[in-house]
Amino acid sequence: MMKKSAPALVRRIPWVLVVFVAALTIPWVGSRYDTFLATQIAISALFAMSLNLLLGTTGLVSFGHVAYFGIGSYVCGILMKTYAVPFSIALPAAAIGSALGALVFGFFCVRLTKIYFAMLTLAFSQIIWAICYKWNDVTGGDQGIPDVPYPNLDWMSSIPLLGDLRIAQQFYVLTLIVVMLSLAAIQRIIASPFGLMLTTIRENPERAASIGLNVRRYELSAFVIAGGFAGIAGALFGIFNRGVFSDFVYWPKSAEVMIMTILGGIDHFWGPVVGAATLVLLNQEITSYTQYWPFVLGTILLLLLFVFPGGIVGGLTTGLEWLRRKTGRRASA
Amino acid sequence: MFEVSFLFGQFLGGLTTAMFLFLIASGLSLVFGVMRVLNFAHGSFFMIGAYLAWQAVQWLAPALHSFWLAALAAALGVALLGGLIERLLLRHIYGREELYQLLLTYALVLILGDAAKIIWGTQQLSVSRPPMLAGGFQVLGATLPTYNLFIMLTGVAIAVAGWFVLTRSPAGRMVRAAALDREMLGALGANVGALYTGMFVASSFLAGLSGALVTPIQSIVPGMDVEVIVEAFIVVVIGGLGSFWGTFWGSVIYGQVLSFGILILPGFSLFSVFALMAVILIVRPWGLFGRPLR
Amino acid sequence: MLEVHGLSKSFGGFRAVSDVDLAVAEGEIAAVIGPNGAGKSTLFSLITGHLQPTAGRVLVNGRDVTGVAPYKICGMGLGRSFQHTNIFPKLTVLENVRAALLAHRGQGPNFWSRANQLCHGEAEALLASIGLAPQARATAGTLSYGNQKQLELGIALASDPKILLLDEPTAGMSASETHETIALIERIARERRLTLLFTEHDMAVVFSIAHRIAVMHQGRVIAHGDPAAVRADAQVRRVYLGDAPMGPRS
Amino acid sequence: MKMQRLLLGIFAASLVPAAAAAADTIKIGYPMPLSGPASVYGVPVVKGAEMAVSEINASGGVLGRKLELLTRDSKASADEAVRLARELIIKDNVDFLVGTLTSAEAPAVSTIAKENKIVFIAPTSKTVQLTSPANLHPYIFRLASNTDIDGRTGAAIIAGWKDVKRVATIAPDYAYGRDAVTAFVDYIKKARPDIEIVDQQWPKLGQSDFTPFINAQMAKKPDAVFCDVYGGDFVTFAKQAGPLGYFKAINNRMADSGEVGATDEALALGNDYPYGIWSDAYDPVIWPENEPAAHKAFIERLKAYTKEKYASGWAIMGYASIFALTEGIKKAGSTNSDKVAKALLGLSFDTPIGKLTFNEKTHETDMGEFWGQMVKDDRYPFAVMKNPKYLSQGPYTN
Repeated sequence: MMKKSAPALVRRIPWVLVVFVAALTIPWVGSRYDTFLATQIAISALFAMSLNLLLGTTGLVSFGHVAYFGIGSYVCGILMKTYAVPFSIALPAAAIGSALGALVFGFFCVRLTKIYFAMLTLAFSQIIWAICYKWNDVTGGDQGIPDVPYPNLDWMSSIPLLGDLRIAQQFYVLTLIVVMLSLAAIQRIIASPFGLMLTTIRENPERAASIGLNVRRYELSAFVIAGGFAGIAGALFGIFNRGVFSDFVYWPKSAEVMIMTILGGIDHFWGPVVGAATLVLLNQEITSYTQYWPFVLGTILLLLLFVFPGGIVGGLTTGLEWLRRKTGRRASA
Repeated sequence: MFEVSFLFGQFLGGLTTAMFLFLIASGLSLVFGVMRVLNFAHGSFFMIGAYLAWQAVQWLAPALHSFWLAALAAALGVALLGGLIERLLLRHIYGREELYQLLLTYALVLILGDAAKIIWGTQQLSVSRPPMLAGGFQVLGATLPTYNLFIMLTGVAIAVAGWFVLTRSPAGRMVRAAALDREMLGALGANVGALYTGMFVASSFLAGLSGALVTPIQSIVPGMDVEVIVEAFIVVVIGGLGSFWGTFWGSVIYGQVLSFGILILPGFSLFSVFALMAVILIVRPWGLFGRPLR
Repeated sequence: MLEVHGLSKSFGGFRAVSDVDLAVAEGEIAAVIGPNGAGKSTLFSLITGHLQPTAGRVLVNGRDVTGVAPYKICGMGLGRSFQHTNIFPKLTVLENVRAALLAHRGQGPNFWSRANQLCHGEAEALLASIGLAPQARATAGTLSYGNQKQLELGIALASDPKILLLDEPTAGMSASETHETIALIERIARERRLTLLFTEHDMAVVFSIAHRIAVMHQGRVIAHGDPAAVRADAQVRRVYLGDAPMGPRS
Repeated sequence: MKMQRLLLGIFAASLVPAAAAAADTIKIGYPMPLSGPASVYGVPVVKGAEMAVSEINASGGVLGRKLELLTRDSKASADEAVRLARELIIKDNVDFLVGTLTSAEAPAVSTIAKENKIVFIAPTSKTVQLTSPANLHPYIFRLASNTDIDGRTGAAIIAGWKDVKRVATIAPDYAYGRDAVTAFVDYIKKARPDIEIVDQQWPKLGQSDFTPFINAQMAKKPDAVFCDVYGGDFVTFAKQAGPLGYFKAINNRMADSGEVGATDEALALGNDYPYGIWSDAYDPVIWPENEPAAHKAFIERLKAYTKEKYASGWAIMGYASIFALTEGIKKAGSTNSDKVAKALLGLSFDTPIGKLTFNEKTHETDMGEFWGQMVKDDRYPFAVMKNPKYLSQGPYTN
């Protein structure tokens, strides 16, 4: 009885809330740069998490996920910069815009499977890139949309503690709220019957059809939801990055977020978050020593593929289990 | 509105573009068709081929006809590199999900790109045209540089040779069987491992060769790997995933759309090929010559 | 209940299933037998919509379901188990069954409730009825082969089928496992008043429980009737059973 | 108690050297493309800047403090450049930002400079957007001439060819190329109303095969061409256009405002260079006649510094960018960005190619362009600029 309750207790803890509170202290206990990094990590984590809804939960390898990140950042950036629309409208608009984009492209993509699916998503993301790069009047073409304004955060100034922060730090708090709400929603979706259906599709699409699931429709729904959350991440990133640029949508970015996700581990809810944090910190650490970051990243990737295919969280879980078994055996001996 | 000789010139120009692309994309298509691996590093092999050719020309400079030797050396060098990569890395990942294959080849892009930068620096380099192919001649009033004709013929030769090997030789039958069903091939007792290594080496050879062959008419710069893989990818997608002839016709269509697209919408050269890809993907997601595999 | 008329399927030039007629009445236990490659699995896939027939019709309860997608056929009360075990290996046994139950109840699009709080009693009950209650929390992929087959049956039952198609339910099982599984199937069919159509290569099993037997050979049904009639059929004896004496071996 | 004091001591000691180092040097953040196609230019610019820093430090630094250059690879991506700029400001506490190459990077980083009130000097970015009235702010400065000057000086060259009536343009399809061509067309229409623009081609940046563009342009039978294709693209373009008889058809009447008159492209092309065309350059590098002594000395030092046989035409921009900044610091007597920004207005400073002055209104220098015909010179295995002629901005500004 006792043995059972400990993990159950651990499972009871609302981890999203715990992480949120811990991350919230950063502007007060850390430097400006720590807040900067934390903002970047939070946004990347949401982006990676949205990808993992496809990769880890549904088993769909999307190599064009950056398209929906990009749509979100452009929609939000254009609304806020060009039309001075408030953030509270621009953010949902970005999510809806990305979800719609995902609906249109996903409709064609889910007709294919496996590597074909990956290639098709990649192809569509490149089309989005070409549009962003070319449509000067709307997207600013290759020069993008610099100087996207921060949202109006005057309401924070009346809140004790928050009011004293710089705008970038206040934006971090806002980002953290949006990201954590999104993570909580994703967690809820994964734990829902819908999430369970997605898992069955990952495990065995043929069998999933035999229990009465319209596999394509479920895949498309997952694609749309993931696209929407990627759009939210994109919208936040455009503001954080003080501008929206066509590089956001170029295909190596899709590889980057994929690396984040599997670096953390696709089999665990927190994997993408761990992966995002690791990659962001590693990148900033290594780029200040050498310009050969791609070389380092490539090597990390090889190690990951051949030595730790489960990612960091997967590796830790395996390690812990091994330890537990070892100590358990000793205890019983 | 347009003279015939002009339209013919435009057609030839498109054909040149097409055959350049086919040289590169053929290897990508082969590996994809047989091994179901989307090899992002194919562009890196192309780049390494170009750099190796330049290096060989520098070393061989005084020798006559050094270019041909250099091109061959570059292609063989890249084939060797490809073989090593297949044996040491790729081989261990066939059984895994496609996610891991994609990321493995992407890791190679990162590593090879920086390796080339470390070895050859960031200066732009180029190689002179071999003297015997320096000139040009008139066809129906349009100028066709000899070297472009040579590239076109090489492209067609590779297409025909590829077709011949794929359809007429025992190895080709194995390759086609492998494309249809990997397990069945294993059951037939064929040596799948050797077949895949051979395929990858052949594909790398083609990448290295095309990299070497474009040096007389293109600059060698860092980043050409990423640039070229996108174009090759578009061609493969248009032509049909995994179809060798599809890649050939995909290249031809790409070249002609680019060539005539700029006459109709001069400011949209970049967009025309992407629009083409979009239309084809919407109508036939598996490409023009691909089969609708689920 | 289930009718098949003139069903054919060609792969390239090869006719895997050729002009098959079959009828299974409500509550009946029917078997399709035949040597390997006779077209039994293909026939099943045609009935469940996993394959499109070249010609012919499939009727379930008088409704034409020819070429209808598998997930829709499932909704019409037709469940299936597969020859190769077909479960969700990384999920727990309970989740396997729960997923099927939720899918059947139309809860699939529900993205806000907690799945592990739904259908709990039903899932446990179902597991108990197929004898997997002790393994409920185990990861499905780690079960023994026999248990996986049981689980597969459980998944099929979760959609509350009226007709159940079982493709070699005892394939690869030891004698005792086979015995238990058959007893289980018989009991469940009785309790739930299921119409059962199954393929099987173990003749002892077939002749012990089937009410009707169809014999397939090279894509065709060469004999069709009750066990005694089939056993007596001269053509069946010649092409399939050989001239060996037949009967329950037990 | 003892333990506590000890720990405190260690803590304090660990802080001191970092703080001292920060106070010691003047930190300059330098994001530049060091990978990808743009690194062809990014690397020599950075080398020029590094050489300037080492020279200034060797002569005692500025205001008694040494300079410290923090170079980072911006990958020619606006997104990465912005991230680096902010990292340099809030993590490395740089005093100034210098750098960025492309027309997307510079305006993006300018936003960051404005937000953080830090002087930012863009050495080579040419887009007019950077200093347009809507985007101008006290901290942004630009060394190079902008796309207007590129287009207009090119137009002046072509306008000088009296028998030319039919002119075509070819330029890369993005802001830089588009803006330069617009400036060119506007200017030449005024200068030579008799000239007709017969064709405009827009290959993409990084085009691997120009043949269709070249054929299409030749069909319109232009007498002269304004070209803005540069870098590796120009090498590719020239190698493909030559055998198609393109340069012969226009009688080498081409003016390329993409800085292809320097050694960088000439060296890569060797004898494939289309001898006879006109081009501009920041620095012609090889200056057969009447070379200023300061330039000659600069090139010698540069070759020694980079250990290369021939210098790059882009190093001057990196070199001058550091001197522009340090002269501003000297004039301000401070490293405070507000003071330096004020000091830079109207500031004149010396460079190996002559004196440059920051315009108080536009925040740009008066740097012009060297123009000249590219010819074969037996002393070199590549094309060189014959009699580089400095076209100052004067007549070509708004």
